[in-house]
Amino acid sequence: MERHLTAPGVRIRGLTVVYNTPSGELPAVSGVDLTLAPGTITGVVGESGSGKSTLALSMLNAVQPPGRISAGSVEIDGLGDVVRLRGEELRRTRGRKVGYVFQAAQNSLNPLKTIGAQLLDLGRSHDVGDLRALVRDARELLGRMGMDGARVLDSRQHELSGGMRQRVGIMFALVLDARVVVLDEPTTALDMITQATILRIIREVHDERALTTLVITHDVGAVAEVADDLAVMYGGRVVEHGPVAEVLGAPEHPYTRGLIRAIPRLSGDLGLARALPGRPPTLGTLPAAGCVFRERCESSLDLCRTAEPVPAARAGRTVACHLPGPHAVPVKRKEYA
Amino acid sequence: MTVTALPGAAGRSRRATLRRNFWRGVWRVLRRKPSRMAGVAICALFAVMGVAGPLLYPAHLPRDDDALYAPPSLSHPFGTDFEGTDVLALVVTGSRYVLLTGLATAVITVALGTAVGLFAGFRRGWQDTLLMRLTDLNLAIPGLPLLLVLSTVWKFESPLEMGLVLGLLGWGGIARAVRSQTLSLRERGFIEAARGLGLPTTHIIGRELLPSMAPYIAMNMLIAVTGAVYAQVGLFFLGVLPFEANNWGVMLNLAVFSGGALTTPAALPYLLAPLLAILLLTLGIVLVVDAMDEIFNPRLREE
Amino acid sequence: MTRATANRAGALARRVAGHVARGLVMIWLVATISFVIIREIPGDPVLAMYESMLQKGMSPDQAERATAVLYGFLPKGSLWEQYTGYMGSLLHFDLGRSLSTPGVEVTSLIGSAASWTVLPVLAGTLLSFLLGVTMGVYAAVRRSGRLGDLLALSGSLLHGVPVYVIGLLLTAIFATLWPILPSGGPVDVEFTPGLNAGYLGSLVRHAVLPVVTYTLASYGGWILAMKSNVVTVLGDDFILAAELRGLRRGIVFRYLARNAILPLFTILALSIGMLFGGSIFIEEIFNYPGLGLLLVNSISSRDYALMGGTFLVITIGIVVANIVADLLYSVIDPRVRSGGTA
Amino acid sequence: MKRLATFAALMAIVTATATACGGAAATDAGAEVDVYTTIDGTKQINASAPINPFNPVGSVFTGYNGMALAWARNHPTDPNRFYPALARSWTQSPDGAQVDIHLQPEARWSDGKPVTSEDVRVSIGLAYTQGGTAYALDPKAAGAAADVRVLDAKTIRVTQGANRSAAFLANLLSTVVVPAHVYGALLPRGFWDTLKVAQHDRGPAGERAKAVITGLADKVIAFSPEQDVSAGPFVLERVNPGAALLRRNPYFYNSRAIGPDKVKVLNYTGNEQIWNYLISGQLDNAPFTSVPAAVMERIRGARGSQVITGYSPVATSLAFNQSHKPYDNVHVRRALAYLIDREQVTRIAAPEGGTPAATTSGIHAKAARAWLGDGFAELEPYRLDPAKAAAELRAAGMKLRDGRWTMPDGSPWKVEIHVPASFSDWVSAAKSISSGLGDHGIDATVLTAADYSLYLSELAKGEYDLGFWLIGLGPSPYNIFQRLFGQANGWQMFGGRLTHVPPGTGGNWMGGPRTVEVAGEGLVDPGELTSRLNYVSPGEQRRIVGVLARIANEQLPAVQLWDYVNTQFVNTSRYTGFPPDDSEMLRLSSGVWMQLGMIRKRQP
Repeated sequence: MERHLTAPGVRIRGLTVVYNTPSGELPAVSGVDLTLAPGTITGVVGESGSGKSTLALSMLNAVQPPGRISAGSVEIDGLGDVVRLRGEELRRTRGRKVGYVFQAAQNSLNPLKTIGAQLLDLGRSHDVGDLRALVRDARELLGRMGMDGARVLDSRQHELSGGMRQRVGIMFALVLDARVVVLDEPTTALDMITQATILRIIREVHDERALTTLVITHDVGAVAEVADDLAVMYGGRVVEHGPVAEVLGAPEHPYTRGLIRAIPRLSGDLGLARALPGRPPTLGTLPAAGCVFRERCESSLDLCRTAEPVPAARAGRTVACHLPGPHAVPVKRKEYA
Repeated sequence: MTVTALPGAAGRSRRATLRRNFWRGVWRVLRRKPSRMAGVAICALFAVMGVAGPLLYPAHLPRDDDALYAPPSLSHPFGTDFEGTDVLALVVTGSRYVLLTGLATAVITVALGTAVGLFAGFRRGWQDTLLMRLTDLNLAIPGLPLLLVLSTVWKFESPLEMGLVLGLLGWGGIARAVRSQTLSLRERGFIEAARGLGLPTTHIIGRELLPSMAPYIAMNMLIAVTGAVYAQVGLFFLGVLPFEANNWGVMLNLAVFSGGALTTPAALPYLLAPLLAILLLTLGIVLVVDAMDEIFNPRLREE
Repeated sequence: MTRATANRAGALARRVAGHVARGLVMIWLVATISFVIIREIPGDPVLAMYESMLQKGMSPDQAERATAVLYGFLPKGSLWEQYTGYMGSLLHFDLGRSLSTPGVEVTSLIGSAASWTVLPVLAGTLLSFLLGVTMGVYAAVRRSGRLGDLLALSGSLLHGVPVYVIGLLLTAIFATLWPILPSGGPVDVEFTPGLNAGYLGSLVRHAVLPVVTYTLASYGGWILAMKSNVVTVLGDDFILAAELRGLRRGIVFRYLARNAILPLFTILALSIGMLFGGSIFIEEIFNYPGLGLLLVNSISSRDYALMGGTFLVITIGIVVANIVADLLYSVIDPRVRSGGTA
Repeated sequence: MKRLATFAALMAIVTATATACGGAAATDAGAEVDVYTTIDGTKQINASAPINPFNPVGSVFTGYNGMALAWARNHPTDPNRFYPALARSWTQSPDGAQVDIHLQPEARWSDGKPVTSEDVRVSIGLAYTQGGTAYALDPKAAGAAADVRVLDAKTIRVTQGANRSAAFLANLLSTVVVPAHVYGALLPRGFWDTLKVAQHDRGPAGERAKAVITGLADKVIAFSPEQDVSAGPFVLERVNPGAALLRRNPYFYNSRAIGPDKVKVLNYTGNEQIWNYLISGQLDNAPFTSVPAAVMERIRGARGSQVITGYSPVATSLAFNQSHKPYDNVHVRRALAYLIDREQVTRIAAPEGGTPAATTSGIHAKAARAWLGDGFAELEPYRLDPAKAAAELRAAGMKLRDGRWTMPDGSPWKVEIHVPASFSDWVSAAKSISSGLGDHGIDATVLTAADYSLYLSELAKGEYDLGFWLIGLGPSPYNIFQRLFGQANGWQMFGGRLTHVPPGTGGNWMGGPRTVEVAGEGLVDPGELTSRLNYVSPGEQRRIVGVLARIANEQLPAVQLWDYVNTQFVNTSRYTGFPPDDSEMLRLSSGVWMQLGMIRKRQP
């Protein structure tokens, strides 16, 4: 695997996103630190409501009202802090520098216009001088993903299948040569074969184009196939972050363990697969103090009720848990913060 | 991922929780904008007025022969009419006819529309085709002109009769909407799934289909009430309906055509009182529908 | 490709044919229903005319002279004979002779009334559409702001307020309290009809109040519909997607507006069809000689032929509009056009 | 959006042009033209109707471009008084059988042709196709013109049939005159011979001839001349759905007397429009309109506004259906009469347009005083008197229970008063009456009929107990009492013979008895007496009117509520010289006033 030299790194620091609700501002993401190494694919997993989609939107400074980024920064090499971008500058960043791919089941295309026309809109918005070349690139990209480019550009959304739409979405994220790509649930609602194809395409394109990629998903299995690193989110916090094989192979955080145990494919034993007890927290039901996971934790301590665990490096990754892990070997915090 | 089968007791308690949550949600939505509370209050006021209003006054309203078209005063907040009767009393006692008609119309419109739409969407096939043609016909008949023609044939002696006719003319829109809702639920596999579980048709309709459409139906019902109020008040105002009881439309008609309310200010309170009543009722219903919209249509929710 | 086009054209033709056939059946049904209802209307038109003349101060002899001959204009024969006769002449686009304007064909009465209806109602419809759509977008985009809220509420209220209330208030203000506009009639008779400034100016002056009334009355519906459509589309992912792709605001707005306005075009087509019914209240209040007023007058004068004819024309307007709306939708919405696999 | 706006603008232009098309070159009213603005209360302006006086809605306006031989004066008792119009004078033979009419020597049509006897003859011929009293084809019909003879270009003689009527002269003089050179072709060749056959032959030939003549009616009504040809002071220039515009006819015989250059006749659909016009001072003259008191104040306050009142031979009554119980009982009718406060009812319903009826006589009070003299004061006035009412009700066997009156058998009694919804004054009156009855222990309610047509047909079918009914339609005494003792009460005239039909048939909804006992007269048949009013001598007429007024007063087939006042509105800021109060011209149009030398342009 050859890594391109120009792949940018991304550093998220102290990112806090709050939502304005009748009961005041509640954090959906609180103080997240996350570093995406240049040229890697980082997967983010978590249940719905864990704040992973909000995190993804923060990458483009696109948190939708009533939410807002209240603190922290998202530094991208060559761009600076995205959180500080405003107006035209922000708009030009989106699409051109950071590509975003929507969940496959969502309709991310204007139903009234052909893909080609929307492509031209994109080109004009970003002042692409040579629109012909843009179309050529798009056709090529689509062809690269196994589709008849010319035909797809002539179609409208409703004439495409879910898998095709997803590939078109990837094309839109890449056609302007963005180097950071965020994929939000790229395989949800697709059938198994298409899922596999999409994941393969993501991997291939990532490698070819020297990208730094963030994949948001709730499907641990999918992430296992495609990602280099894995971040597990719970209650708006990253509770564990490390190389994918290590995190999945030897989960440190009780939540990660529970998550893996719930998936037969990964736990390997159908009889052992069981759901996490309790329900995922929502904005309003998060504990105010202590560990956010303690109520569902099978081995919570008294300490968990009062003090919030700080992410700490151990076993080749970062873990936020008071429980001493099985591989209590300290690692340099720097690597996966 | 995980299918958790809920045992009966848990289901019941879950339903109770849902209901509690629902009411809490309603309360929250209402509290967010005080205007919505006002809407509920207005609607309640009119309901009370329709039920209890006429009981507050004697069967024959007192008249003051020396105070024809008296200006508003403490004893007559909206002045008096052409024979010296208190206008407020007329509005209050007249509300029953108006509201009863509105209610009857709404019930008939909604019941008929929902029944036809559900049946058509559920059955499909030739019954659907036939019912939809009927619906088209219902929608193609111009309502107000037909009412004008009908008013010469039919004596709308009771509010229920009036409501029946207005309802029979107005069910088409709801039928069409309910049918398309049914079809879309069907497309989503709702019905097939229920069938697969061996649930009887009545259960599917009553427990699965209707609840998911209930908000829509309820909102339409409120809107139908206002529609019916305008239609009948308008017909009375035009003077094409025979009237025996006092109601708002009759007041408008008498104020404009025999009181000259639009020509001189003397009879203006007599005109404005029922107009205000209509506006207030509209406002109340609009606000309540706005709140319902937000409760049931999360898209409009901005949180 | 060409075969597909041919197929599509064929499908469209079949669709049109189906619609037209259904429309004809509908028109026949309405014609029959209205015929039966109209013949059931009690009342002696000639007697009513006679008594009204007495009421207006005519001497009984004069009134008798004026009305006696009208008995010859009343329909004769059994109901069935009248019905077959009526249907037969309908096939020749003959709607019979008027009783209230004796000696004049119903078609010519309807024709002249229709031209008066079309002008203000069409102008009002289009004005309110443009206004409502623009304000609707604003109200949706600024729906958490005070002005947006106010706009939406104004829409709800205006939508809720019956048209006659608006008409009455406008008359009271602009024709009585502050008489700057004529309160009735379609055009000042002093001007020679034609394309001259005086006539057209008078035409416009007389149309102002009806048009404004109509605009205000239907504006609420448009603003509400547009607002809800825009809110729906705003929630659609493709708008967010477009923003996240860094599309220009103008382009995103166009995406939004086009998608939101699309369903409104069919409603517009329907309301233009409805305009043949005129607005009975508006025409009554402003004494505007359109189809609505014609219908009201024909009912009160028991002019059976005119009543039936007007009713039929109004219905045909609605049926045709329904067909047009349906076809229009399939032409402008690509999802429907190709039969929609999504 | 842009495209849409363009489309909207385009449509607006297209429709504007479409409605504007069909006009000649622009010759708009200049600034110096005097326009007289008025309203014709008798008809709606109908732009589609032909310019033809035989058409009930035709664009011919009496006194302006519609001319008769003479104009009836508004006299309380004598129907035969006229102002000259196209007939400068007329002479009637002493027996009334024959009338010679002398036309205005200067009279010309607006195309310059003189008005001749032939025009009158053609007009009479056309009138026969339309029917009506003076031109009935039935020779037995009273007062039918039997013979029309042209004596010279300006003189014509009309002879009455054997069955003479006192109304003959009045009917003849009211004949509308149309130009023979425009309308003549409507009468087929041999028309006058056919008319003779129709009038005299009792056999099938007569029937055929009648059919031929009545068969012409449609054609006459539908006849639509290209342009107006008028012998009146004005000629129609243009008509649209909102108004008719007439310009001065230079050939009018008394053209110098005419002030305005143009007349604009406005259309109206409701009284409130007239009120608005009057308040804004737009109208120079408006006919009688029912006006609420507050509006009246504002009208009086308008600049130059003036109200002229005069006599109007119409009264409103509340009529009983005597075939319905308990209204068959005269005591019940009287009781109700004692309980109706006519002052109050009139104050509420017709404060300006009516005076409370002094009593029930079937005649407008002013005419009644003239007809009855001292006899009028002897009539029972039925003043508000609950005690007398209670006595009458007891006499009728009605029972008083818990303060409410019931039927003799104890079943509830509810007085249902019917009115057409479109007549606001009647509706207010009915409401006031029902409230008043309620105060005196009688349950009463007002039921409205959707429109006048429905009201009349249900009334005629006998479906109502009590209904509002116009009476006292003078000045002809026959017309007055025919409202109470005519067709509505069972007496019908067929081929000159009076018959009586039972209640509930043939439009007999009043259902009164055929004969009644009158003190000093014995048993009389009021219908028969009424029909005799048509042809008896003036002295006998006076006697019969006295008897009938007493019957009306004692039997109360209807309770007379108020007598109408002819309230004319004029505005003197542009024109002056209107007729004074109580002028005999008041029921005629402004056009006739101008012909008679009234109305001058106001001098600055």
